[in-house]
Amino acid sequence: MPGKNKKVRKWPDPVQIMLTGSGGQGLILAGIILAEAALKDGFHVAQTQAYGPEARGGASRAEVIIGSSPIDYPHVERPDILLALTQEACDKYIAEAAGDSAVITDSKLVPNSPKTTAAVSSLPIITTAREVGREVVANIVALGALNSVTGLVSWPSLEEAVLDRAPAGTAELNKKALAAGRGLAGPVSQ
Amino acid sequence: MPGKNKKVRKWPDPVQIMLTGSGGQGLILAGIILAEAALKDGFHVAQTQAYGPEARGGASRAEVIIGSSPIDYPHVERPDILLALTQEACDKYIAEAAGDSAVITDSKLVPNSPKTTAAVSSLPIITTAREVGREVVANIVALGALNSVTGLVSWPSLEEAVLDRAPAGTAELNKKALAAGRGLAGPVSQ
Amino acid sequence: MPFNVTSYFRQEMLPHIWCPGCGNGIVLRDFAVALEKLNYSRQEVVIVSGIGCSSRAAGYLDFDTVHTTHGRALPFATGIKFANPGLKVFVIMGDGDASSIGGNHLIHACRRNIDLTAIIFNNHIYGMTGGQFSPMTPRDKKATTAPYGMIEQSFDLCRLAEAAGATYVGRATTYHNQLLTRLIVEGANNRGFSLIEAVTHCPTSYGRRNKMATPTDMVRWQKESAVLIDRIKEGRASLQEGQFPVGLLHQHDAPEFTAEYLEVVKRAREK
Amino acid sequence: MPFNVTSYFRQEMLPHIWCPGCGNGIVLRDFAVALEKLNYSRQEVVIVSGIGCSSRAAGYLDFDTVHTTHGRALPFATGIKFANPGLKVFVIMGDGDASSIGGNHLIHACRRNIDLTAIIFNNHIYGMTGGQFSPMTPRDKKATTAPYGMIEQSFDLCRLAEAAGATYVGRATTYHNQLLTRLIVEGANNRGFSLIEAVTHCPTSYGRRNKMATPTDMVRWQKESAVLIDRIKEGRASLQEGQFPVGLLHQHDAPEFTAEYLEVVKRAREK
Amino acid sequence: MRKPIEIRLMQGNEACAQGAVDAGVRFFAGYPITPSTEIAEWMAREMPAIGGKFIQMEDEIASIAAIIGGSLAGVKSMTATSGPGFSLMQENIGYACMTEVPCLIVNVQRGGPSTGRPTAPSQGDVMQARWGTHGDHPSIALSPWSVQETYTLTVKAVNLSEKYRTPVILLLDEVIAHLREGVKLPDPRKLKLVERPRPRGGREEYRPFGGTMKEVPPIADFGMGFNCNFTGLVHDEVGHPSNSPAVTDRLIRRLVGKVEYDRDQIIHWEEIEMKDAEMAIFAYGCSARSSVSALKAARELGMKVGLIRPTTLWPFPEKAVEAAAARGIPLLVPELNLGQLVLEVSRVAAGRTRVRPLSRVDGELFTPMEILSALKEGF
Amino acid sequence: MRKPIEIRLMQGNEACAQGAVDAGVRFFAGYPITPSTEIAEWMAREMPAIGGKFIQMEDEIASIAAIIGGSLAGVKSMTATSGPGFSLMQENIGYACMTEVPCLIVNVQRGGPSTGRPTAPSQGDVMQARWGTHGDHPSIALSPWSVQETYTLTVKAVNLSEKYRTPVILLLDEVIAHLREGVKLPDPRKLKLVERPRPRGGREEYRPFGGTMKEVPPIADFGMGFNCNFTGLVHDEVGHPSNSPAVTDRLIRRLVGKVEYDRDQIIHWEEIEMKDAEMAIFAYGCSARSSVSALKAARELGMKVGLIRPTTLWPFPEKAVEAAAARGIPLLVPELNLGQLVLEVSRVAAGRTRVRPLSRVDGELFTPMEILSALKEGF
Amino acid sequence: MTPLQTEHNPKASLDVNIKWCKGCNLCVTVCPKGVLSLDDLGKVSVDKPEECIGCGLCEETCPDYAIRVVKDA
Amino acid sequence: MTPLQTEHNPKASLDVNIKWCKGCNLCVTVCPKGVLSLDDLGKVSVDKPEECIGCGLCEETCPDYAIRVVKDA
Ligand SMILES: Cc1ncc(C[n+]2csc(CCOP(=O)(O)OP(=O)(O)O)c2C)c(N)n1
Ligand SMILES: Cc1ncc(C[n+]2csc(CCOP(=O)(O)OP(=O)(O)O)c2C)c(N)n1
Ligand code: SF4
Ligand code: SF4
Ligand code: SF4
Ligand code: SF4
Ligand code: SF4
Ligand code: SF4
Ligand SMILES: [Mg+2]
Ligand SMILES: [Mg+2]
Repeated sequence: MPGKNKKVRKWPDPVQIMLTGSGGQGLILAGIILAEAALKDGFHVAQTQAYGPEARGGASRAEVIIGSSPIDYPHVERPDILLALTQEACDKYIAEAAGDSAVITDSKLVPNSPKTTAAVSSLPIITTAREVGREVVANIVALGALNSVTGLVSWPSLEEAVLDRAPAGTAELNKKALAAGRGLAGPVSQ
Repeated sequence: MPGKNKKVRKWPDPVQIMLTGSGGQGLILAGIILAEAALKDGFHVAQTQAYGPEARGGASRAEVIIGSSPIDYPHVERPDILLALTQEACDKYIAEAAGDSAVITDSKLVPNSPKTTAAVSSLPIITTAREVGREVVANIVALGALNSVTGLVSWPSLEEAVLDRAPAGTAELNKKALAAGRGLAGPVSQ
Repeated sequence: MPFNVTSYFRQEMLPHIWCPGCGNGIVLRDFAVALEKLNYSRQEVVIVSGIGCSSRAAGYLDFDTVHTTHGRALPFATGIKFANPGLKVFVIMGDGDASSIGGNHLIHACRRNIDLTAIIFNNHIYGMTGGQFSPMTPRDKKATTAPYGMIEQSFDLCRLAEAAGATYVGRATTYHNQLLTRLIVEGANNRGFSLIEAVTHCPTSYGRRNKMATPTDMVRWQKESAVLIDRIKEGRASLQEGQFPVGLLHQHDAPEFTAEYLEVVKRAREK
Repeated sequence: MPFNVTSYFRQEMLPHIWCPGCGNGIVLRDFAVALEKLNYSRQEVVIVSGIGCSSRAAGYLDFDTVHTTHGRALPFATGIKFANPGLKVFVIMGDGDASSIGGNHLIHACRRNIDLTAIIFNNHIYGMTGGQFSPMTPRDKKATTAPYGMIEQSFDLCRLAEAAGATYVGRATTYHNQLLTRLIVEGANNRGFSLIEAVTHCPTSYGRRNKMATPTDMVRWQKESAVLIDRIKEGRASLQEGQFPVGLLHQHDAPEFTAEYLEVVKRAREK
Repeated sequence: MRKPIEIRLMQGNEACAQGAVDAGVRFFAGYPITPSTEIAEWMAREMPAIGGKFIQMEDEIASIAAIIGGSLAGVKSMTATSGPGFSLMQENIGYACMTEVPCLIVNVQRGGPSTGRPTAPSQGDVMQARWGTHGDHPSIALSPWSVQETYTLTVKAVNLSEKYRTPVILLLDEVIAHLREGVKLPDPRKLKLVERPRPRGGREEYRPFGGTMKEVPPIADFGMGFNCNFTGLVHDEVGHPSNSPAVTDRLIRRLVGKVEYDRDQIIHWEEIEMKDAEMAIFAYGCSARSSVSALKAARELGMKVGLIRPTTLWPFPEKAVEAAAARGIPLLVPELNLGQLVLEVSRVAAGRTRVRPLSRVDGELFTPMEILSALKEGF
Repeated sequence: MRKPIEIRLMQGNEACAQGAVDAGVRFFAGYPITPSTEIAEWMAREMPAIGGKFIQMEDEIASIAAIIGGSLAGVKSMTATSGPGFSLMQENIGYACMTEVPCLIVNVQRGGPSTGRPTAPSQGDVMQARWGTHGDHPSIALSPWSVQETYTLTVKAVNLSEKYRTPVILLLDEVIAHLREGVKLPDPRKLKLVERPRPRGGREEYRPFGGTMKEVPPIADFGMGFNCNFTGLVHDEVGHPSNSPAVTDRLIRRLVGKVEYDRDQIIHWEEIEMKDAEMAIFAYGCSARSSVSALKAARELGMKVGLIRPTTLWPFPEKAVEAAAARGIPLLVPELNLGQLVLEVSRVAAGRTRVRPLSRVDGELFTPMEILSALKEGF
Repeated sequence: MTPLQTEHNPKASLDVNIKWCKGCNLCVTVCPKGVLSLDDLGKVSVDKPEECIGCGLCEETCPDYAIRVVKDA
Repeated sequence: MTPLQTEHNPKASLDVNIKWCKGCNLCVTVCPKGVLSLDDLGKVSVDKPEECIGCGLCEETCPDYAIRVVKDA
């Protein structure tokens, strides 16, 4: 999968991304933003999310598939990239992740590192969000971190996508959050 | 068709009877009574009637089929016996009647005798009903007359059937009506 | 040449299917007279009805007419009015149609206060299907499905409409022709939901079973049961057991739905 | 050991699916307390609900329970009660469930005055489907299907029930726990149809969009908006804009449906 | 109370009502509609004296809800309606399937679509009886051809409903519903009645929605102390809502399976003159009456015509068609619709024999003549 | 107002709403239900500014009644719902068929029966879309497999509805409805839109229900002065109720005929790799997504697999099956139900080729793997 | 059309459309002057045209629009 | 189970079922004595058991039945 960032590893085409955590962390929105950024970059995308009572307060899951040709099967079968913002989500989905996938977790909310062969980046996402200003931008911080690690989409597209969805008056906050997330990590190499 | 009255002509088996007139003349009830009498005599019967808006105040039609074995097709295709208590009904249904059928009309309400090869008995049914006591028993008078002419069912069965359906306190009136109707005509012969 | 009521009718459809002496013909005449007074153009009037003897009324009138499904006349009418608020929309329903299967649509039309004029032909019975009780059948009366007498309470439909939010509510009978015509005219002029209960009579399916065998008996019953609300208010009459008030029963001001929607349009366009 | 409310629950189903701070849990507790006071046996109580967040309540309680279809809880309950009048039948509905899709069944249950006790969880919104307006959403409030503010009038459900014939009508809020419990107990003891409107709160689908982001904001709103009817009657308070009365709002005597049916049975057997 | 055994002149609707009561139905809720109203009227008159309940509800949705409620309380329950009402009932028919609550729904078919011709006969709701509600669900529908059979099939319908814990549909048509014929009513004490399976053990081991894929789990009456939960949501064996795929799969397959696996027990059809038949009519309800007339006329002309007359329309009597198809007997399928059950006949025939639909949708019953003509025309 | 041409990330439900508006729909009435609610919410937000109407009704019965009303007033109208609501709409769907009032009904299918699993995907309402209302009636139902196609099929659905003066059903499934993909929105001014036939002459010669058996008669908007009568009763060419058998026959046959005679114009399907196929998958909606994945995997294994993907489910695309059956190509029919459209596939195949249903009813989408496995297992 | 002239109302006529009359008897009972009756076939008949005062009650009451009271100028 | 004894209410204990707590904060705001707060993971914590007067408000208000106020005899 041709990420625009040439420095990072090459992802399968299409690449499967799963964003997990708990309701209220804004992961669905993060999924949409990521998909929109990929679309801006000219990729084909399919974005889905978990619905149902479990989406209420409890666990939350967004899926994004990005590819250079139309996506056939629209669900993530095996995430190549997994973001987990709660211990529960991490424990639940790590088993599904590909052995060589990239896993990004919050260092505070996921204290127990998962047992996996995948490359795990434990990052202070929530803490950074608080520092930036408000915990609600944790999802944007996470997006920045995720794109740093994976190089999935171009930064201008990602920033544009973030700003497209930012509520009035929060543009600056969101920009800062994205930048802060970006700064949390560097690319994982092959 | 084996009528119990040996003196009258032999009807086809099954025999098809159509009672026609206007709503409020009690023809449906007459049809039911005739069918019940036939059932008491041990015949198979099928009784139907016209429903629908036309049954409201306007035209009314009851059909009875009587046979010695189960009735297959339950509607009258060609009446062998036609009772017509209004000119309108007479004009409408006479065309459907078999050429050798028996037609019984009210002499007052059907002033214009139908053009037909059938044997027409024009009888003072309504007038007789008024004489007996009340116009509402015209249907019973008609039944008496019809059975006189056709000999379809036994008189005890018919009287029993009439009385089964007579509202409380009207038994005598109905008996009288049936007898008066019976007296109006004799059997048509072959 | 004075006004001929049948000029509002689809002549080829007459005589109508109603039984001899059925009150529906009288209510329909009063409605036609009201239309004459309202002086609407032939093309701006729409008449919507449900299913029942009374609802056949729509088919006799020479306007845009819809004979809908049982109980659903009001939501059809809501769609018509909302899609084209310029139309004058009248809704004809039977008591069963409006209060039984259609009761929910009735209270919601009241609540929305959408500019429709509903005329409910209340003959206290399901006429079309041959005399089953309706929610408007008075207690102890007989019906084919209440052979031992009606045991349920009946609605005071006017009170229900008022509680649900209707802004104009009136009642008249087939005995009170002119009142009925007046209420329809006023209801039509009310900007909001108007409900007019037209107490009518069904000799065939109701009267016969309840000791009012002839149309005349039934009209007499109406004359005896209906008391003018103005007389009650003036203290010149009071309601006895079994009596009901007729006249304008309730009126109040409230925002009308299609007008309020224009507010939404404004707010949406401002955004 | 004092009474533990969860002893009335299907323990294995807890914690319930409701959002953090949802008022439904509070109403359900008050209901359980009422059941404790009513001292019914475990097998004579039946709880019927419709569809919605609130209607999931039935599934948590350890009695014979039915979670029916949206809006239809009352006719199901009518069937149960009528088939076996010995059962104590409670009906749980959301405001949308009871007043929107189920409005007709509500007014007819009132009219029949059948011995059911209905508790309407009024959170002023469609919670389960994520925040569309309901007929109980106050004017100008926001909902996903009223993004520019609600333009329709809302029902006064208690008044509607009274006009339709309910014999016991009361209202309380999640702030007024004890009042709510008392009303449910009295409603259950009323021989006839009882309606208790339990004003509850939905922070997720209603509060968030209407400047009451936290459960605490919502309970505060209730405290400020609800005025005890007794205080109003005693002249010690009056209703300000946006306020509503709580307490026993209406009560009257009328024949109860299942009891009346016994009359029919008698008449039929006499024949 | 009726006499033990008697022959009576009855209307189809009356025979249906009497059959239901004889089968143990003691709860009727309904809303009037032509041409089914006589059933409600009969119930209003007769139920009170025999300890049964009659209630006229505010509409058909409420009617079916009420009978499901009545059945939950342990009383055999039914409603009766016609097309428009049947359409309105669809949501709750699915609910009864899902919660496995026995009940009888009578649909006296009239001319459709929509208000159509309320007093005209039709067989236009046959496919709706199978597919009217959303989602996969079991379906049992019976259709009688005489007043006598209306009585017996109503008893059977109630029995099937109890046995399989599922709603059963009796598809009458206006002709049979309004027809009066002599009916021999059996001694009601000698009727074979089926009672729904009720739990035997205690609360702990009770699984109201359990059992194997082919089993019908027991159902407790409300008030018996089992404190069950019924929900239209997917639910586990105990009745708790579930989002588990395994639970979902099992439930849906069991619901349909309990009827499908037992289809041979449920399905019944009659064959007339099929032994030497070279062509056959496949007909049900009132159309079969015209067909048997036509058959007799054809036989008189020397045509070797047979008749296959299913009384079970759903589950579809595949074997009845199989046998004829295997023998290569061409089938004429007269229906008072534009060709509904004939789709199933064709599917099962699978090209092995010719299948010819004969449609009539003008609100009149087939005459024997037109069926005879079709037979003469060939396939 | 949206830009003339653009590519946007859209949810299936949004694409449906946008497509409807681009096709000229300016009246929406609905009642919320998962998983279709986003359509109503989109309409509530967007309609007011573009001069359209949005109303949330008290239930689904009122919703479809309102859109029929809106359409009678001359405005293209639609509603959106899911299984339970779709069941409730059945009576009035029949009314719209009978009165020939164009409208669009979107059913976003979810797990059934009954309340089922509101957020789980399903294709369980396919037969209901054909047979849900009572009586014979025309049926057009389309089902898209992508967000892009949801847009185009919605436009097509509105067009068909206008062209044939009949309700059209868009059968979405939860997967497509909630999926977000890039959609290329065409310039709305360049879309080919169809307007219902409107009367040209005067009132006297106008026959709102007239014309030959294959014709769609013109319809006047309320307020145009034609003073027509619409009724769900059988009616003559002018709109007056009628009990005449001839009028009845003509009406019912014309209603169905106007769609059936033109089925080739309406029906569309897509074929993938059918040229050299030795076996094929017949799939629609979300199941076709899994199928095309499976097809590619199979081709990589050297298996000559093709895909027939109808976008028109009703009228049933018989020719698509005919062609494969004539070539003896066995068909695998994966559906998220217990086997619905496969009944039609089998019927049309008529024994000429093997047809194998593949059912999934656990609330999950087929994985490509399980379809591949089925292909490997054979028929 | 049965033109009539009476003392009370010298210029009024009763226009009866007998085909529409269903014989319900309402006009007969409502007429204050006994002008109307039902004939043997149960249809309305104008028995005493000279008594008619042109009050219009019969017209207003007839459910079948079978009577019009035309007051000539 | 956090048994506690205070001056005001010497024999009451707060029985907190932390698994059921959803962190809605209602008990915290309703407590007249500031006994309760939410911890870092957003669950209730009994900060000042000694201040509790056993009034029961927290129990009555908790929508999740996560707190019981047990007054020992
Ligand atoms: C859904 C549905 N249910 C039932 C009917 C049968 N039906 C036709 S009219 C009617 C009631 C008529 O009573 P009402 O509304 O009072 O009108 P009326 O005939 O008395 O004027 C009924 C139950 C129907 N057409 N549709
Ligand atoms: C026939 C039908 N229509 C719509 C729905 C979708 N639906 C489920 S719950 C609900 C409304 C919930 O609102 P309310 O009754 O107020 O209950 P709450 O969730 O707020 O407690 C709706 C519209 C449904 N399940 N069935
Ligand atoms: S049945 Fe009653 S309401 Fe219907 S037409 Fe006859 S009299 Fe009028
Ligand atoms: S959505 Fe609202 S009503 Fe539903 S559980 Fe959440 S807070 Fe409660
Ligand atoms: S106008 Fe008056 S007086 Fe003359 S016939 Fe009519 S009712 Fe009698
Ligand atoms: S009122 Fe009209 S229909 Fe009745 S008898 Fe008089 S003229 Fe005839
Ligand atoms: S019982 Fe009262 S004082 Fe003690 S923690 Fe609870 S609310 Fe606070
Ligand atoms: S009220 Fe209950 S759920 Fe809410 S924070 Fe307190 S203990 Fe937790
Ligand atoms: Mg009525
Ligand atoms: Mg709510």
